[in-house]
Amino acid sequence: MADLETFRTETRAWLEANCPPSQRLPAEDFEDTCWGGTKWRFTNPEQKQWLEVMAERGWTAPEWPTEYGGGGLSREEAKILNQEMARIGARAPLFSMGLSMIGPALLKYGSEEQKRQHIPNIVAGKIWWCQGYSEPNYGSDLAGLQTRAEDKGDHYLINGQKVWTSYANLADWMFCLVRTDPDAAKHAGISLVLFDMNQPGVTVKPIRLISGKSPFCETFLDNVRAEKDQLVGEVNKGWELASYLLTHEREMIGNMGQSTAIVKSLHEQAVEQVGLENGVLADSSLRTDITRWAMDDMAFQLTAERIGDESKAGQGTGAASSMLKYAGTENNKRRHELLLGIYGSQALAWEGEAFKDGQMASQWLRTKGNSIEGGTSEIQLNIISKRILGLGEK
Amino acid sequence: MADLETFRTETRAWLEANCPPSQRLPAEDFEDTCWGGTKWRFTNPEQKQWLEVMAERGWTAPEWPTEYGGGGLSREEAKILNQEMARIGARAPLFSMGLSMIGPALLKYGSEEQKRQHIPNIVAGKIWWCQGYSEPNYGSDLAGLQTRAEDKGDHYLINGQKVWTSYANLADWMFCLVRTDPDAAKHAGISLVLFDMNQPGVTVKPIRLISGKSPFCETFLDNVRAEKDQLVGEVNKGWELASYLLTHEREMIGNMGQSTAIVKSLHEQAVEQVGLENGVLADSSLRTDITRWAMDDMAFQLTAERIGDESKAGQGTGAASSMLKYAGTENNKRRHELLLGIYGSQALAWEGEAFKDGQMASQWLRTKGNSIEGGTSEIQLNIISKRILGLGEK
Amino acid sequence: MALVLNEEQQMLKESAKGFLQETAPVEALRKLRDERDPMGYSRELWEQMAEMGWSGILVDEAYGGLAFGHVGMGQVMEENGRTLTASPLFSTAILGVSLISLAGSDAQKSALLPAIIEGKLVTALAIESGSRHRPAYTGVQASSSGEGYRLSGEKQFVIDGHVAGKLIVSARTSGAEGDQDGISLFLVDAGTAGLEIERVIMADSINSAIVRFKDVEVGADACLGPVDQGFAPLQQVLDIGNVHLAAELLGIAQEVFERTVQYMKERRQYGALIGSYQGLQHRAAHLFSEIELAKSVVIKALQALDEGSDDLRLLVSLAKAKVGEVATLATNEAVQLHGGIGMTDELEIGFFMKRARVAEQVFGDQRFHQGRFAALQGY
Amino acid sequence: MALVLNEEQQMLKESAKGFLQETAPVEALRKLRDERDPMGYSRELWEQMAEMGWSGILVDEAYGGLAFGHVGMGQVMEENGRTLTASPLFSTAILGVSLISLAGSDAQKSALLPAIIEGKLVTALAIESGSRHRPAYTGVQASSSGEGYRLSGEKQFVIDGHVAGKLIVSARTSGAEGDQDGISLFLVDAGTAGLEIERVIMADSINSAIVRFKDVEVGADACLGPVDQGFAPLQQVLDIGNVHLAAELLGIAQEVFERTVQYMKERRQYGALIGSYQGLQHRAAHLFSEIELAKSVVIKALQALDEGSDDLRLLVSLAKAKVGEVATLATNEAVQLHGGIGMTDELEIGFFMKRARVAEQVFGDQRFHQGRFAALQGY
Repeated sequence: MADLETFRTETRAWLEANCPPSQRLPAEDFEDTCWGGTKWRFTNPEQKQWLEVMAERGWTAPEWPTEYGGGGLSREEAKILNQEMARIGARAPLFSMGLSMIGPALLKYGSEEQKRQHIPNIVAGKIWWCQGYSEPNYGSDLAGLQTRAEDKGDHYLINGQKVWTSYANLADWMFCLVRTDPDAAKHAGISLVLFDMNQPGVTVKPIRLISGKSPFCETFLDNVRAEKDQLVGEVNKGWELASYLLTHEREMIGNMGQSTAIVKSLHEQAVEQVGLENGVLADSSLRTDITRWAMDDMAFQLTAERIGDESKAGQGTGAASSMLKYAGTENNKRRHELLLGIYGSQALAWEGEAFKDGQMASQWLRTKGNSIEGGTSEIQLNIISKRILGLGEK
Repeated sequence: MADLETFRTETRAWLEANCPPSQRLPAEDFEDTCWGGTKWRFTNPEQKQWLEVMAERGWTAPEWPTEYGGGGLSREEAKILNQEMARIGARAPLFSMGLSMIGPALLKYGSEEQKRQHIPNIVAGKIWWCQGYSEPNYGSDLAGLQTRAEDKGDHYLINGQKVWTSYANLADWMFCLVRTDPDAAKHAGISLVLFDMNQPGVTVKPIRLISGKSPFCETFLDNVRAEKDQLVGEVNKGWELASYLLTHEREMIGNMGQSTAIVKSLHEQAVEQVGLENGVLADSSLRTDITRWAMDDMAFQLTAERIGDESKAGQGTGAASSMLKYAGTENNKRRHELLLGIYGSQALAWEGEAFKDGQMASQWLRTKGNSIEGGTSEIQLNIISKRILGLGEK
Repeated sequence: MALVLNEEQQMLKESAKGFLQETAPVEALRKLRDERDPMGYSRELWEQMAEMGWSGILVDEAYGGLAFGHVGMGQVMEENGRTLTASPLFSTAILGVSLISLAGSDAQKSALLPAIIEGKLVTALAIESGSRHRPAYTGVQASSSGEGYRLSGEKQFVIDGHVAGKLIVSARTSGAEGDQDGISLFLVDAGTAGLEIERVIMADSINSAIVRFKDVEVGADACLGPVDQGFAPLQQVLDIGNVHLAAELLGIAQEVFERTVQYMKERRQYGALIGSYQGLQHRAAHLFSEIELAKSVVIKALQALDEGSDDLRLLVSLAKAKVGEVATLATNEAVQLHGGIGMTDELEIGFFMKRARVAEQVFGDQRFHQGRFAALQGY
Repeated sequence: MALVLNEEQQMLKESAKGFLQETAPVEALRKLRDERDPMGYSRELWEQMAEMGWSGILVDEAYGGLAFGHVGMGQVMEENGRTLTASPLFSTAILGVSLISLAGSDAQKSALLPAIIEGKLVTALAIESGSRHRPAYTGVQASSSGEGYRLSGEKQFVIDGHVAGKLIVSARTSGAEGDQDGISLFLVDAGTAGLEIERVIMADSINSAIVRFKDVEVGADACLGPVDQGFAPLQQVLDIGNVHLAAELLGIAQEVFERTVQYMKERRQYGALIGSYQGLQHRAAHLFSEIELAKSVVIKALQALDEGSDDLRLLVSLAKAKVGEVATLATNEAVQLHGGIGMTDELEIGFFMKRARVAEQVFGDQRFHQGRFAALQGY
């Protein structure tokens, strides 16, 4: 414990000395946090500096092993680093699917060479990764994917189409689910390969959503080359990796509702916009719905906490991520519907400075996708039914 | 139109002269309305008298043909009779499954002999009919029924078990679905037969419900005899009759919610029990739920009216009975849950005069069965999906 | 009265359906949006509608109208909900016509109604002082000035405000904000000095504007109805507007529902049509049931407008609240059941979702009308 | 504090589960009901519970208790929800112990707590004046009489009222009904002259009574805590009671859910197990998710009782309201998914449904606590 206190003191001093002022302000949009990669444009020199000093210590990936450039911190130390960054409002120096998705997968399933090649670049924010999972006809039914990878000796030749590839237009590399055995059973012929997006045959087309511009793209793969040594894990055993990655993604999306704790609570906003009458919110129907939402939200936050605590205590029930993803995204949709109820017509303005260029409407619409992406709510309910409740047998 | 006015004047005068005083008081329980049959005990001489004078005119079944003892009234005349009875608070002279279920079925599908034998007795309230549909393992999946009827030349020999046969303990005859061809496809081997309950081999055991005593019974059929001439319609074509009867039943149960119009509205009761605060109901959460229920209830009543009007105008969409049964019973369950919220603990008392011997709790529990009997809510949703929306094909 | 359409109403509905689906489907709204059309609707289309008589459906025969009634107009609005056609139908042929007819002098009616019928005059109701519907708060003060009035203040979310020839403005002539007494209605020409009109692009891409009054001078003849007594006719017109919004929302709900059921018969996942999965079937069937309820409350409220029922206000709030709820459910389910493709702007489902929420907010959302329903019942 | 049980709490939970399921399953409650047992619980069973120490879980060590805390007691209550065991655990070991501990003098504690621990004394809280929970309305007046007090009035829905040796009664000593000040707590022996106790059979077959006070004379030493200041400790005990009711409701919800899922794996319709139909699967999965939420709010509120959190009241109302809602859903779904058999008294599901609603009503139902939650948050 004394060691942890020393670590805290030193970390606090180091952050104080090294975190530039602009990086202590709240991130307001996408550009405010660095995503790295070769196409990234730093918004100011301090953003670059902050990435570099943190990456040097491996603190962009605090718990990853030092041999691949990670911070090598224990869980407790990483928690302290987090707390100390939060204390001064320090932004994360780097956000990426490298850190959140393919990095952890490579550390678990990758070859030694793959780790040496890719992990240090992820830690340093040098390569922007995107994921190639869904296809136009295979969304929920991901394992039905049809993108073919033909074995050409030293490489695979890939043909097909991916959809919902976020930031494919900015990414340097893709981790991509492909079908390597078209004759095998659906789940048995899939592999995970990595390839460079900067090659002929890769065409990217951004997708416009109902909420406006989006990071999502359609990605067309036309005789694209992936080297043999960029196959992760065993050939045709990619479904296990996919499941691992999907669980990760579910947890991320389910937690999105949690970040709302930083903004004003719904009822504070309602009191401001609607006002009180005889000491209670003037709209009793709205009051009821906000109360019920607030209770469900609190119950959800406590459940995320409980499941985390149980897992630390070795009491985890497994498949909890489906329940959290389902409940979290449904709550988040309800929250944004309630915001429309609170703010009235102004929440539906789409352009104009007075309306922050339709931010509220756009966010409301964007939440509708939360219960679709990363496995729909229906898929989560299927998983709960089958894996936890054991239903399904005819 | 002039004829109708004459009919109204004459009917009014006749009712005034013939409806005994006690039969103009609201019916408070089961015994207050005559169910007829050989086992019926009239609560007073006036109940008997009222049945007899009405039956004589065929007004227990106003629109049925006079040749079988019915009233032979037109739809408009029947409506007027109804209105005039309501005007003086006259009770229905007779309630029975003969009138509501098997009578209409016999008029549509029965042989001339069957009509002559059974319809006059139904009109006169001489025979109490019960239905034999569900079996312990075949509730929703009614067509899977296993009660066998063996062809013995001049009669069928019936063996099996029926469940949810209301008032089987008081009934004289049963209309019963039986399997006459065990080798045919499920829906193809079923027939509808009629038999006398007063014979050896019929054993009846009442079912106690969560709401207390009930009219439902289990009925065991052990070498029971049904004469050949008591087969309704063609042999093995009973499923069509069953469907006809089920639609009838659905409409009856779906309409049960409507009878609530006579009692105090939920919000009147809430104001009495909960009180107002600053001019609105003191419990704002309850206020919201009552409001939403009241709106849904009004929308439901209007829908029943609209569908009736459309059907008269020849614009009916068909299968509307499933929608009404589903929405009506779900609304009725919500209503009784709200009553618990309004009345608090007293609504859950089970015995004692002060609590009307648990009437409120018992009615609340009884409504839970509304969405099960006569085809569950799930079955109604299946019917809507398949027959109206055309979903189902794989 | 039977809750069914008569033959003429049925014919109007079918002709509206045919016309709108052929001439102005959702694709037309997308084009107006993507091209950033400065008018926000097609004048040519509006002229065609006027030629067909739609602009005069609610106008008395004495002023050249068809006096066809609200049930008929409601059918046009319902069909309009299926195509999301942008036009001044709501602002002018429903709100403008109704308010002028209810509150206007004979001179005003004679001057304005024929111009509306011909499709030459677009009107806009400027009544909201803020983002939440509170008609007794005007946001605009009108003080005597010479023989007329001087108007100052601001109005928000004025439908068709930037394309209207005449604004109809609620303003306070006496009393305090929140009082129903002391509100007057004024007709203000679009070009009047001191009037600033700023277009607002809403999520549904249907016209809206902010209107600012900086010492706007109007004559005594600008008053629509007696001074200080504008709230009563305004309230009646809000009721009328709400029922027609409910009719439009009903059209939206039905259209997205039908498209969703159709998609369920085409989209395959896990080797089967998604329409074969009972989990989705039951949601579709429940939505069917809800839409049946919505149909009934709309036709009842439309009939009540034509007949002047005692329960009118109750039936109006029932219709707006219930259909608002059903349209919310229908559009949410439509996106979710379409999955990823439902989130794309390429599919038209998003247009319906956006319009449904804007239409619900106009003149009070579902919770506003739940509250009004309860208040009218005394609890 | 981590939202998990420690090892001792886990052990208590398991031993409670084993004991209750073996000794007093739902069948035992059915027997008490059908035989119209005059006590409504088995004295022998209660003695066994006392021997295991359950009656002293919440009692300070100074008075011979285990001081094991609310998290531990909550586990026993949760398991009790699974078996619907009738006993004075709630009335006495939770409510009686807590109120005496909070408000009693040392002499009162020394006299009463050991008797409770030994299973010899049953107590009953007489606090409700009517059918809806309103603790500031006492329904009983207490006026000075000699050196003591004279009590008049009526109490309703007194849990274990007809089997208690001592009643703890809230009565008004000053102020008006509805005031929090001026409420005092009195200990009244069951046999006192003027006391009329009438048993009430509730839907759940768990003990309740009406208690009438006809000029009941008690001495000055009958006061539990300072005169006029009884509301504060009463409120604390209501919070404690509500959390334990939530724990019981959680047990009920889990038990009916597990039985329903099991039934879905056994019952066939249309040639397949009903558990294979996605429409039913999704409802079961949703209910699973709701029960997970319920678990979290219960353990958090139990810990808050032990730790004395600042948010205690908020967490109490969250737990009672949310678990009340979940138990309502779980029991309703259980009956519906069991179909006809679920409606029969022969199946035990009905017992759970009845108990769930009664437990929810005690000390405020879900809407009461939604309102309290909102009020505590200031809206």
